[in-house]
Amino acid sequence: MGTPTTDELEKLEKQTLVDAPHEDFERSAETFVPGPYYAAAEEVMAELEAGVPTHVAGAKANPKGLDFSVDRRDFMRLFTVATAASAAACIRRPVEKAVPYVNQPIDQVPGVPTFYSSTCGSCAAGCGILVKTKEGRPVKIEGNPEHPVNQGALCGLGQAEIQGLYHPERLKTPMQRHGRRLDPVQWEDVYSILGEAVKKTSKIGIFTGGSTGHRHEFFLEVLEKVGAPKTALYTWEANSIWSDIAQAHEIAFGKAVIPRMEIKHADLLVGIGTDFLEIGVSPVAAAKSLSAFRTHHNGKTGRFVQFETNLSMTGANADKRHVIAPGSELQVALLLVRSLYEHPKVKVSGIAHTMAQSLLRTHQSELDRAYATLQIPKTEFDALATEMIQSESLMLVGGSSMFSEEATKLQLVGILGNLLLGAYEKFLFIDRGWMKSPVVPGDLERFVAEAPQLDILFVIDSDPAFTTPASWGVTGILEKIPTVVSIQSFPNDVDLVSKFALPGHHTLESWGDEEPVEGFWSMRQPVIRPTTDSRQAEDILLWILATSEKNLPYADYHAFLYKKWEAVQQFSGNLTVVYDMFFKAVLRRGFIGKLTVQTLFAQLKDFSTHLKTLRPLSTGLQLIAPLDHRFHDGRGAHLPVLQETGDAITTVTWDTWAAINPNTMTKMGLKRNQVVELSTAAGKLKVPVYPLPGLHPDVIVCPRGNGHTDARSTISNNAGLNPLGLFAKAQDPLSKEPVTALVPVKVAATTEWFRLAALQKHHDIANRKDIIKKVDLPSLKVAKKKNLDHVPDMFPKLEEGEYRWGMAIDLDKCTGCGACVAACSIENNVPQVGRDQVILGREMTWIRIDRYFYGDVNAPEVSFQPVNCQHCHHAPCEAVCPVFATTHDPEGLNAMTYNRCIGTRYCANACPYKVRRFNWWTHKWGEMGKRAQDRNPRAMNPDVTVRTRGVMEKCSLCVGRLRDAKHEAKETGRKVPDGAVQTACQQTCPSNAIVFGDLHDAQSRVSRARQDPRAYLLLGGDPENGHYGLKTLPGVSYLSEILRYGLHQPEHEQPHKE
Amino acid sequence: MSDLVAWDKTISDVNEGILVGLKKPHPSFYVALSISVLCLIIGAICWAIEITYGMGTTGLNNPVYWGVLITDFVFWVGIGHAGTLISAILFLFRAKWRNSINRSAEAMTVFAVITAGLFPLIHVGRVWVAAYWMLPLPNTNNVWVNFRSPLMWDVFAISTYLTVSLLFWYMGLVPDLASMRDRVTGYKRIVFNFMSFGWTGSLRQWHHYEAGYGFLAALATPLVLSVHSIVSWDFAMSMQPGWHTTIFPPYFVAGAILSGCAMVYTLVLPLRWMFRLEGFIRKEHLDCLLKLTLLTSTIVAYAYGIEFFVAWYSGNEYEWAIFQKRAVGPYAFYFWVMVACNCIFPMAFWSRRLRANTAVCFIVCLLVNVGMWFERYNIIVSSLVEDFLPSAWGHYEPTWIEMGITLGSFGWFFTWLLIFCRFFPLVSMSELKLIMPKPLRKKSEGH
Amino acid sequence: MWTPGDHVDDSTQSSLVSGYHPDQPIEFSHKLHAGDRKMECEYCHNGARRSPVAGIPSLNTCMGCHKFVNTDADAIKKLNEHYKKNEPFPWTLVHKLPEYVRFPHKVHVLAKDHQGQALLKCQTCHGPVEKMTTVEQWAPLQMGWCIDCHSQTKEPATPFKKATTLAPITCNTCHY
Amino acid sequence: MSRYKKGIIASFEYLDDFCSVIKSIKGKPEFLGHEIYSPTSYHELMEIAEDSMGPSPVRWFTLIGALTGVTAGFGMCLLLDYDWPIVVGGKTAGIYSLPAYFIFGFEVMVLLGAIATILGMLVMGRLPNPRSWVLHPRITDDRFVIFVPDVADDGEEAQLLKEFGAEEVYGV
Repeated sequence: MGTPTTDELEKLEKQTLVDAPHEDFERSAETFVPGPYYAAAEEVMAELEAGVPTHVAGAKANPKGLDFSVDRRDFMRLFTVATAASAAACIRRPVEKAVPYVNQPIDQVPGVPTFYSSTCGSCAAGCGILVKTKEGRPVKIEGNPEHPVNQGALCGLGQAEIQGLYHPERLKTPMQRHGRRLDPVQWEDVYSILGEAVKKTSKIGIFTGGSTGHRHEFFLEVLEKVGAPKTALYTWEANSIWSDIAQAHEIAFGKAVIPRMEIKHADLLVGIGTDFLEIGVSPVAAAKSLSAFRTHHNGKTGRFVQFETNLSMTGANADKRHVIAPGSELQVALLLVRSLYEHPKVKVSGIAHTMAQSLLRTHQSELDRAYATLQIPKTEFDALATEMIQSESLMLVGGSSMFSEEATKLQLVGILGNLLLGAYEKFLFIDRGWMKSPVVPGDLERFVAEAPQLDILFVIDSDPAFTTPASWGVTGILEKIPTVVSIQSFPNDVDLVSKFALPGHHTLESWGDEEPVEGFWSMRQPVIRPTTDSRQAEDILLWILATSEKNLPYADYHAFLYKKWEAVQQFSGNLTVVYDMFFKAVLRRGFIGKLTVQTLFAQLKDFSTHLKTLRPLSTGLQLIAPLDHRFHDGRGAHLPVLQETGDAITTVTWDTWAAINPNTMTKMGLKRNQVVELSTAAGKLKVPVYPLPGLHPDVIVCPRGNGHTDARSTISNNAGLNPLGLFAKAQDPLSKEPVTALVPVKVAATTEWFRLAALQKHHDIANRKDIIKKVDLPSLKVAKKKNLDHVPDMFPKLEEGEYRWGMAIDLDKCTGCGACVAACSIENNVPQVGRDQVILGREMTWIRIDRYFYGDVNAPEVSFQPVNCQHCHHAPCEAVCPVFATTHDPEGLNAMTYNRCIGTRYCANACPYKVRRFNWWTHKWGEMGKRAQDRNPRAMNPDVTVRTRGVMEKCSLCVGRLRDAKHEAKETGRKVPDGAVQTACQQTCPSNAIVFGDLHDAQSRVSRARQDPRAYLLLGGDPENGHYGLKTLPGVSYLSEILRYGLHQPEHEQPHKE
Repeated sequence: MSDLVAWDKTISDVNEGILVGLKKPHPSFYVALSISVLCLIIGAICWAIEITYGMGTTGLNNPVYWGVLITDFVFWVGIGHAGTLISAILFLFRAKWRNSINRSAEAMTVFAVITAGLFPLIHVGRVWVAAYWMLPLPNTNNVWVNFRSPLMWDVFAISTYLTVSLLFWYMGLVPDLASMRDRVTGYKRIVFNFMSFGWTGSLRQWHHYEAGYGFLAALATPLVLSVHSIVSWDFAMSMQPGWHTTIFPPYFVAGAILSGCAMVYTLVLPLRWMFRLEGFIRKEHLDCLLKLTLLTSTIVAYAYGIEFFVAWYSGNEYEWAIFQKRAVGPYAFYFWVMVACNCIFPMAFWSRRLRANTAVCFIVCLLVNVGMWFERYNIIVSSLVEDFLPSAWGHYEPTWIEMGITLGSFGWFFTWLLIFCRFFPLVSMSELKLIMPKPLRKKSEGH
Repeated sequence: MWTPGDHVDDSTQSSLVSGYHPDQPIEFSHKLHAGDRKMECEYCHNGARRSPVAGIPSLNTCMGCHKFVNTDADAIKKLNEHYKKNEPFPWTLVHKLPEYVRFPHKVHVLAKDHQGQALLKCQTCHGPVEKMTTVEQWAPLQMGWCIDCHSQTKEPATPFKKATTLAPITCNTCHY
Repeated sequence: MSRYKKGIIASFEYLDDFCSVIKSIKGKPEFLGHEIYSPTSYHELMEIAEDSMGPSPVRWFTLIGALTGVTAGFGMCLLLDYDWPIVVGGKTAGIYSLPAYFIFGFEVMVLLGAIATILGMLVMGRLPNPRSWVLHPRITDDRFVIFVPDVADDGEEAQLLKEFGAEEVYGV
């Protein structure tokens, strides 16, 4: 668009942003934006809340937190102990032991943490991690700053994986099934039984999850050794975006590759049904790239336009969002390709040209009709096409809300679109450093066909029983196979039907490697001796082969890797050094890479034959079951910190909901939290309703991931529901992936209520102006630097220390993913309290993400705002504490002294931001107690004090890390450099939205962010016009969102012109 | 005043009339005592459960960190203030009708403040450290208490108020103890003589007694106004919309006196019947008390109105949102019960006929107390539930533990009150004689 | 300002708090090692200058010498037996701070006064260890006692600069 | 009023007789050291006490108590702020947060003032003397009593008292 000329600026300022009937914006939002039934989110939310019996909602919903199961014995025991203790006047000091090492390892200094680099195993993206261990015990997983895939960040699932290591419900010993019961058995017996079985037959198969490292190569060698065909290895991931893209590129270019996308170089990103931020190919890499793409400096910033039917987290972060009919993504892509193709300045030639021409001619009539059904005029497509041609742009298509029969077709049209835009080798790289596909497309269908003939099946680190729709009958097939051996790091549904359930190593206990990008290898090494009696999955196979006298020439999987990595040394060209030294260097750094080059782009083939037929747009209600961005396909459901982080859009924790457009809900006469019965051809499901603005009226969204009823973990056991039962057996003809979206559904209201455990009970901004601030591009150009600390104050200037710690959160970059909430809870030993306590409003997370809907119900603007303790200079909470439990540190921190707090809770009432959390209960760690509050794995950080009940706690800006950094600085005699200390949330934020540093140092990033024209203080009024709000002078400042399309910003929000 | 009252008793039958009530109390005394002890036990058990399991057993949550327990605390402190009002402020105003009910009012004050004193310990998260960390004792940590915190002001204010009203009440009791000493023999005589410091009723003692009583009343008067202002600062010192207003001190003091007078009336009526004191606590005295209740009810009504006006007039959208939601939001029930009980029902006292009908007055005064409890509940909960950030809005419902403790607090209060009435004269004999017709030989001379 | 609490904290062996003198599995004598042999404290407690935890020496530090020195003494035999069985030696803990306070040895050991001299010696807090046979707690290790030391003036006030104290006494210096 | 004094006791039923008696015997030397007893503090008697004993010194007790209270209240806050000045809520310690300390000044003033007043009443009334002598059982009921030391019960003083309507006069 280039720099706007002055008349463009004036035109923009005069043009009323919204065709409002009259100028009076003062009144609440619903009056000035016309809508069919409900204009604004505030009105519809209040409407749907009215009449909902808040306390009676749902039999299950009554918060059981109140029946703290007072059993007489328990109460009397505790009470007598308390009286006896107080009676014993002077208690002799208990004698404690100090037990040193026998041979102290040289690099281990008790009290000083050691870091190991490894690779995260939670999903197939292969992010590099640094594991902080203290006294040989992993304490925290953090992204490896040098690792190119995730550049130091980590998603919520990666952070929460440490809870999986210490999870008390991991299998303690190998189990063998006798009838309905699993009984413990010795490892030797397992090896001998399975050894005999392997000796007798060669019909053996291995079903495993996605992995890009040498793991699959090892399995192939094992199969070959036992005489099984190469096709007996079935690799499958529930996130079928991998296989869709790989299959599409196989059809288009002849090789199943996944393009590595670099959005940050582009200017315009157009997404059609894409959810790359939540679950796509590599969510953390995508978030880092998107964050760089949207950074605003000297007037230039990237724009993101999204066409989608469901309100996904990615769509919520789009600058302009079009709501399209469910299943119409393919039509929209073709319409966009048509506008691009017909655009005069398009540069396209060869096969792409002929393909586009033939495609558009065959679907001429359907596309003409599509404009009307989509209610998006052709001019809109043409304007977008011109914008895409003029600026550097690319298209991203497909996502977990579009895993239907046409998923791979949509990818093919996406490839065509990007060819027209010339995005390949500029933003989508397939010739140099493309991403390997962790799975072979179509393996599930092959497994369902071939599995019944198998005698032995090894299911390793995968849970097809839960993640595939029931109609595919995977559980039935597993039951029919004589011996199924399930080797998982955490028990799952396969253990219910398998003959053997063997405890596999957790990612932090196992060897391995990943090759996320071709030529780039990332190593995984164990950081702790196995905590339970588990074995490396590959070692189990080796032992079985050994006992069946068909052993492989490797002592264990480490030896196998050691041998395979010799090829990696040759390939990466570091030949000067001895191999063992090279291996140790890679172990220390974590990765090694030399991107390979291929000429795939040139071998483009004509794939228009696959796009001959288009599925007609079916009207009526359709159900989609997207993947949950917290527990992926259900693999994270046993981690309490993920269950309690709350979904990005609906903030619902622990439960599954059916999101429906509020207008459709009113038409059906439903109310929030009312239970409806969804019935499709395949089955029925009773699920509570959640009114979600921004959905298309004809779509019902019911996320997957929760609903484990296998009673393997009390955490995930009947938390939420599994919607996969509603999908009949259908598959994408090209990639053979199961269909989990766009199935016609009927909704029947029931009289039951089920109260969803939502963290946030009110969803709009209630007409308040100094919470979420937005600024559009023209006014940003003229905006000046801010001085937020210039607030009139009656008291003399506070005597300040050497530093003044402050934080800046950029709301334009925050995508609301919740990784910071998971990281903060792990770092600071924050307990999880369970569903009923969340309903009561007693969640304990120190940072919460507020999500506000704003504007029209059908296309709302969604704003995310992470709120932690603001560390105010004039803190209302400090003045009211009677015992000095919370005082102000001269370095700008609000210090919370847990042992001094007596629990009057006045500070929490006085805090205008409500960021303080109270310990209502004492939580038992490391066991699965009767009460929901006592179910916390013992993944605790020894550097942070654990709080007992009756004590207030809040974000301390990671004061432990600050203290260590200052000791370091004092030792070396210099000040703490900017960026040397990172808070846990800043460290893991995938989109660099949080900045922490010393506000006294004018050059530090946080000082610059605090003076940024977009900077403002939460509840800080409107300083330019002399209103200073609450004058609490917070240490945390926010950077307002940028409205790149000047969309829908009422008058009172716009910065004043005079 | 004494000529308005139709006295049918002389000062000679005062001692006889009052002390005979103590010999064999009406059987209903034992029924009342057993009920209140039962409630006390229920409350004690609930508190024990809460201590054993933690504050999670109450319905409190984030953002509503205070609820029923703090409502009880302010309710009981409020009730305490009427006692000092009647005994101190009306003493300075030389209001004659106070002499008949001042002893019961002071007793109510002392026991109400004792009950209120319990609640900071009940609602606090860690009571086993709170008890001694709230006092500025020298300690090995060298850390003192935060004198700028309203809760610290509370500790000092309420302990001073308890001490002063205790002393005030006991000094008033000394002459009566002496008269009881003169009517009993044996060990009781020694006990009463010790308790009345050997009071002989000599003019010297009366001279210094009256002077001291005057100064005590003078000191207690500002104390009454300050203590409930400090209790109101517990809320006004925070930035919470709906709390952060300067009207809170007078508003709370008026509310306190209203609930106090209503409570005095609801207590004196049954106790008068139970101990057969109709001869001494006359209808006219109670009539003046009802007039005082009417006055304070109008003040409180004004306070409600002005609070709404200030919120709207201030143009601060947070304040105005809170008050709108109070009137029409999910907690409107508590608000309208409060307004009805505190402002509308007491208007019945305008008519003399209704004031004479004790049944109506008893019900209205009971409702005023209910209304005052709801007022504190409404102030605390309805502004905590929805304040600045819409995302932090919540919902609060008390649990049976909190209700059990509230019941226990009434049990605790009435147990103490009934034990006091059983052993000590409910009416101050020496002061009653002051307002009864003087024993003169020539009738005409008396005014 | 004097408070009765100060009296309790004086470091002259007040009996109320310090004086905890537990017995050890073997009579390791600091008097012999640190006193007579003048061994450097940080030879055994090597964590003092680089970690918050000073650390009890591991068994191989003892066996470094006692593999040859005085091997016939029964205490050393017991030590050797533990070492052979590769079993750690359970000493009894003497100095113990509650969990909610964090005392970093490193900062105290490396603390310098404004002339650059080392400010503290191990004896400042642990008392004359070189004279003790088995170690006993010499100082009360109470908060008041720490605060007195922390709030002593490091550099006296000059007309332009306020006086600086030896160390900060803000709450989150030790409680976080 | 020790128990071993000798003298006569006269009890009156009516207040006006009693006041006239006291006024009449006010200056007479033979009635010197007489003691008056009354069931309650009628203000006529109080006026008599006022001009005979002057204003009660209890007020000095109250003043001293109140003043020590104020200094104690403010002193406590400011001294402890001086010992460890902790900054809280942007309020610097010491004299800058004086408004908060007015409350302690006031509260401790009232506390010590009230305690001093009670002490004053007891001390001036020479009260806690457990061996006090109950002259007449009905003093605390409804009789006014006057005790004249070192006088015979049949002398003209007793006669004078009878004339003023004494109900009974007897020697002790």
